[in-house]
Amino acid sequence: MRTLTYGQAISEATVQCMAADDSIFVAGEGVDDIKGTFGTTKEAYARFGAGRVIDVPNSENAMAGFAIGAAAAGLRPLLVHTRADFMFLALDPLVNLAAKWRYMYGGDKGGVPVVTRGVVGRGWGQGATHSQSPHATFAHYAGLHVAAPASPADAKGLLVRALTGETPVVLVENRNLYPLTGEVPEEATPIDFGVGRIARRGDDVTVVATSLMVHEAERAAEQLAGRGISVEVVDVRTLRPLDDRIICESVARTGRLVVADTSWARYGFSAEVAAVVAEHIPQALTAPVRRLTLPDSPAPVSWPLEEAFHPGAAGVVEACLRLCGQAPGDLPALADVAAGFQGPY
Amino acid sequence: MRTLTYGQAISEATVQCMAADDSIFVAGEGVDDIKGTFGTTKEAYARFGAGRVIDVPNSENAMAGFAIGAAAAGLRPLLVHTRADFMFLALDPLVNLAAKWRYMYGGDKGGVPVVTRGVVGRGWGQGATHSQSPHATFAHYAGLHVAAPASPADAKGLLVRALTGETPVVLVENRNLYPLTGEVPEEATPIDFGVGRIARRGDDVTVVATSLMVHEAERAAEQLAGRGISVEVVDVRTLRPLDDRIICESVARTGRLVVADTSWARYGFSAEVAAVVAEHIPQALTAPVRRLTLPDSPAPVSWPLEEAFHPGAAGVVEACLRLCGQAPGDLPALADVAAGFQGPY
Amino acid sequence: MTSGPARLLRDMVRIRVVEETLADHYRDEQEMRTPTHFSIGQEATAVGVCAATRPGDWVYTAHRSHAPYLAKGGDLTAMVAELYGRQSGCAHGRGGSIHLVDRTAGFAGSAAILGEMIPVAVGTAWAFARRGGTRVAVTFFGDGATEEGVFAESLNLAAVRRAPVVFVCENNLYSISSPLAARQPAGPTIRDRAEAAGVTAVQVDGNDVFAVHDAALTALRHCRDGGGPYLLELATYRWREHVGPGHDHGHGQGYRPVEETEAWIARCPIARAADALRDRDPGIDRTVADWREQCREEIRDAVAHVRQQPFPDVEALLDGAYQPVPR
Amino acid sequence: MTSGPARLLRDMVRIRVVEETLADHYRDEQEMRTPTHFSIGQEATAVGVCAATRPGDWVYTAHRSHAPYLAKGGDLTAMVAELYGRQSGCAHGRGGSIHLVDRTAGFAGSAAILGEMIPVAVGTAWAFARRGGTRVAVTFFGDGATEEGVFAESLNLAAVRRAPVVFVCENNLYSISSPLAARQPAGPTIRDRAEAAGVTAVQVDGNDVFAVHDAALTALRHCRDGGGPYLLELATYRWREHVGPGHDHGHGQGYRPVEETEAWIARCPIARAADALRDRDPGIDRTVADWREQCREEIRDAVAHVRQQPFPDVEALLDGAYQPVPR
Ligand SMILES: Cc1ncc(C[n+]2csc(CCOP(=O)(O)OP(=O)(O)O)c2C)c(N)n1
Ligand SMILES: Cc1ncc(C[n+]2csc(CCOP(=O)(O)OP(=O)(O)O)c2C)c(N)n1
Ligand SMILES: [Mg+2]
Ligand SMILES: [Mg+2]
Repeated sequence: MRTLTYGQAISEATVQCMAADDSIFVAGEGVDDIKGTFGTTKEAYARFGAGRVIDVPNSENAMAGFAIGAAAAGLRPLLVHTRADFMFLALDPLVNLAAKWRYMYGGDKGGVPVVTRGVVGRGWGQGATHSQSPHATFAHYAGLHVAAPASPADAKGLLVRALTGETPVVLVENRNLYPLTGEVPEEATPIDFGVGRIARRGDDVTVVATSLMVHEAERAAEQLAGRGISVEVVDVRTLRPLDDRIICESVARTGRLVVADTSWARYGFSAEVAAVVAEHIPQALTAPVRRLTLPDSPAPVSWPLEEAFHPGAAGVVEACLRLCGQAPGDLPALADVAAGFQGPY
Repeated sequence: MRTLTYGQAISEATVQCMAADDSIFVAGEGVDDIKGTFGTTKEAYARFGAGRVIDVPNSENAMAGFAIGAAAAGLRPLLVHTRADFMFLALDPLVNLAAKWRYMYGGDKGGVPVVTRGVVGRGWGQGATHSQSPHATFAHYAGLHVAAPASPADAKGLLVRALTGETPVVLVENRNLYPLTGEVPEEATPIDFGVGRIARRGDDVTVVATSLMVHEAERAAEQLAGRGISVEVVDVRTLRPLDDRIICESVARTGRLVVADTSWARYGFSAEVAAVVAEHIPQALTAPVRRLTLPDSPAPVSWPLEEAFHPGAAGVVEACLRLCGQAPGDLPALADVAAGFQGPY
Repeated sequence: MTSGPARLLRDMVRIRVVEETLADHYRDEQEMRTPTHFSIGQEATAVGVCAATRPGDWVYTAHRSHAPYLAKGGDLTAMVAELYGRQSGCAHGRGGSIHLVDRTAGFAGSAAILGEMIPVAVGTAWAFARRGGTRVAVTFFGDGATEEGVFAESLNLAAVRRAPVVFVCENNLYSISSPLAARQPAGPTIRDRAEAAGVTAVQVDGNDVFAVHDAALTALRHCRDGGGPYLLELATYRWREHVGPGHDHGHGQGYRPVEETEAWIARCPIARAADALRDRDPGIDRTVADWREQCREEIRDAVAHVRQQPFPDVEALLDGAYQPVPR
Repeated sequence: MTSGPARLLRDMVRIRVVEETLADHYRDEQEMRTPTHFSIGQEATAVGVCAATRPGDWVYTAHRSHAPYLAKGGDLTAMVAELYGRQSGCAHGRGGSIHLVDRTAGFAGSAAILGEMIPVAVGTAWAFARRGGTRVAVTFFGDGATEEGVFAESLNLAAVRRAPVVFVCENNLYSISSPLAARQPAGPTIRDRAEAAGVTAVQVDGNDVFAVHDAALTALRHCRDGGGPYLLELATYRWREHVGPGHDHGHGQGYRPVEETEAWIARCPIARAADALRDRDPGIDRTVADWREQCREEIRDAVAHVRQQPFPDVEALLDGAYQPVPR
């Protein structure tokens, strides 16, 4: 299979779906820009033009409502936010209307399949309002689906699924994944929501992660293998629906759980995953669950603080070592995947 | 000690704090209405007038920003939303600005102590967009404090704390609690955030709850006592900071945990409480954690559906019985506290 | 839809009788467990506009939904059933008064978060235009909703995209108990704001159904001709309390001067339309009385029928939350 | 703050030199790890307005923050330190370029979510008025931010409450790479929208520092006299890329016609102010050259000084997230 970057996979999914279904359109601030949202909307714009890849005013709330109205009338909107932090301004229409539409109007009149892509993750000192990952906020509310693909193949397959389903979907994409390469099928084959993936097999500790943290966990696992610790990495792929079974099956085998996430611990992804285990197989846990998340402050800008703020492979290594009763410290330090990000923005 | 209703306690806290500190003002849609936000702003309006209890345009976003600007200039805003569902429109200024203000400007220039009261809870067929409790959403983000008082005394004490502290606070108040009575101190004594309360002692099961669900849990406990099951009810009082210790101490004794909440399970209050136990004392659990929450749909309107949708004492009873290995079913049914709500709105 | 003057009057009479009857049931039985915002006194806005639409046009509204729903031809029994929480309701009892819908009639939906349906109509209108054809989207909202930022965002978006959407502002001077003066500065009007956003706009006497209808025809033609969005600011007044069946003037609620309410009641849109028609049709009062009787019977039957209907099955509580998974 | 014409020119020269120097460092060193929005070419707006304020007035801005910060008298070294992420930065390295603050100078804060600081200034202005006195709040934002609903909400709120706030819209025709025409309809201006919301408003040539200054004096006086809010729409143009140190015209980015950018560069606010002063002061070019040299030295020293300063202590990562708990 040929390889693509994560960004190319998203672009390809978009273009293929648009070619197959002319009700799909892309909308977002600057989607027609020469840089094309990290390259992901560039080809769609080149192929389908300004009639189907539309630049919009800076009006996140109205644009979400607009997309809902277009979807109600049979179109398929793909909204793009270059920063998921801006989606707080679109929360009302997405959570109070899109998520509830199908149910609130009786369940038999169809949904409003608005698909919203939000870019998350650290950049280069982007600071408190440009580094957040609000996936748990959207995933809390019944009626939406939320995905956070980690691999190029999943980025394609989940977007294809979103663009062919009837459910409003929020997809979060960590910007540091865009350059990442991987095998991606040529065809526009959907990947179902709610089905996790074992990213790496292991026996001693389970690391449940999503998006960027899957890669951090894999790198940690690689290093820990050298210490004789076998780490299983579970990539849930979607937060809602959440694949409880894959989490529980893994933890039932390993007895140890680390949850790694790029948002805060409280009421976040790490809380839900730990709760799933506590709800189904608490007796399987041979050690307390560990959560590797953001510390409880807003994101700082200054480089050393930002480095300390964001969780990464080194944190996963440390958490696993502790869970296995081994002292951390004597392993060579791992640089974060995201630490390779080149400025200047 | 004299008794007050929950609504009167909030009113009294507001009035006493306003009398003591003339930088406090109340703002919200219709706060000067004759009904005075379920009676909670009526006396403040009568005493302090339209200069300090201000009716505002229907602009939730700008009002939150306005409050932040007033707080930056030394005032103390108390914002009121007759429905917390409207606060999604104020999420950006609260989460992206108020929560981050102190940190983002260096930590030494003071915070913006904006206090926001949001009314939550079911009414009379209010449906999908007027019955939600978004406490977990606000509590996910570092920089805010979030409280959900269950008793009149706590409603007063926590509001006093909020109005005298430097941290932006979101208080959620279940509308079905307003008529509830309880002893309330005369003085404006603050209750610190982050300190839970044992609402009822017990040995067999711990029910961790907040707001209305504390009362549902107490009523369930009462009934279960008749079955020889001793239930401990933990009222966390605040979601952020969260009193991990009181949760863990109780579960360490009982070995069984039910979490009861008026929002959805995924990424919600019930997830965080279960995670705290999984993180600290998983070995103490002698049975799986049970979550009593909203089913995964938007809120319906039709009376029988609404009754089935909202969690209550009967659900707590059932969860506890199951955890203790007893068959449910042969207890007289409990009506919900909120089911006593009289229309017509 | 025919739109002769008598038809406009008749539609108003029907809505009035239906709402008055429902309000009585609502108050007396306490069986419609859904917050209900009556349009009694405001019928001319809904009727004048909706009668000007074509079946293929879509209407969205805010919480004050019954009148536009009925004026657009929404199924009466399904609405009553929705208010009574029955499975046969237009939203199967899931939505209630604030979430009416009748796709067949072109009533695309109502929602109760202020301003929420305004951009939705812009999106629908844009989708209509994209397909070609001359369908228009219409969105009703109150004066209070124009303070929500999304109103301004939507005007701008509609203007930039030249979407065939008619914004219908029912300016009844109040947002619950807050008068306009507490919420918007004196001087500029809602019409002015629309124009400053690039949207063609007019102010019309919202209690004059013929004037509203004429203006709506102009607005819709403007949209169909590719002229872009249009706003109608319609001055009107609600006679009952904000939500619920009661009258609240002179009952100690005090937010509306009794004289003000009485003056507006004197400007009853139904009486005015009848007055206007009386010259041409001296028997109009008799006709109106007959309509009243027919409508009373219609709503009586609907209520009686609906009350025999079953509630939704509790087992089906979760149905419709998500797209059904094919088995 | 004196506000003689020469002072206005000098302030612009200083900001230009500071930003050009910082842009070079930014590009060459890659050490300022914070997204940075330069105001090069737009100095007249910041200087004209801020020079008209009094020390007690507060200025808020959006992401394009350096120029108003410096024009309002913000500490240069503390700003440079913030850009370099040092503990001695005005936000102790927590905020970066988009979160500048200098309370002493009356620079109340900048934030990068579009429109966010607009209602904040209204709240501050209202708080000022409530205490009595004549302090005014000023808020800078771009043309792009006026599309956010919160802008309309804020105008309305300020007008209803007659808050002493000056809204300063730096209309540089673009939002990142999106031209105004893609985002707002032709015809009505931002000034028009403000007026329709009940806010006194004027359009001014934003590259004419003297015109801006005069208009700002009028606006501030209007506010101090209890006249309510005021909006200045200032036409200007940024010379560099949206974020970062580069020039992006004629570099294949293509969203701005090269001729357009060149025409605006020809209307350089500094050159224009010098031209205007040359009659009265034929030695002005020499003076400007001297200022340039002084400012170059000032910023050189600041950078050199700052680069010796320590980064924040990683142990203190969480400090300031919450009010310190008294021990
Ligand atoms: C975003 C939001 N804020 C507040 C409310 C509460 N609310 C419901 S109806 C209403 C009044 C609306 O007034 P207007 O838009 O003029 O409509 P009217 O009721 O007068 O027809 C308010 C404030 C709401 N539903 N949504
Ligand atoms: C709510 C929100 N949406 C989008 C963005 C992304 N963004 C940052 S700056 C900018 C352009 C703003 O243009 P304008 O307001 O005209 O200011 P200028 O950069 O031209 O000075 C955009 C869209 C943002 N920061 N916040
Ligand atoms: Mg109204
Ligand atoms: Mg601009």
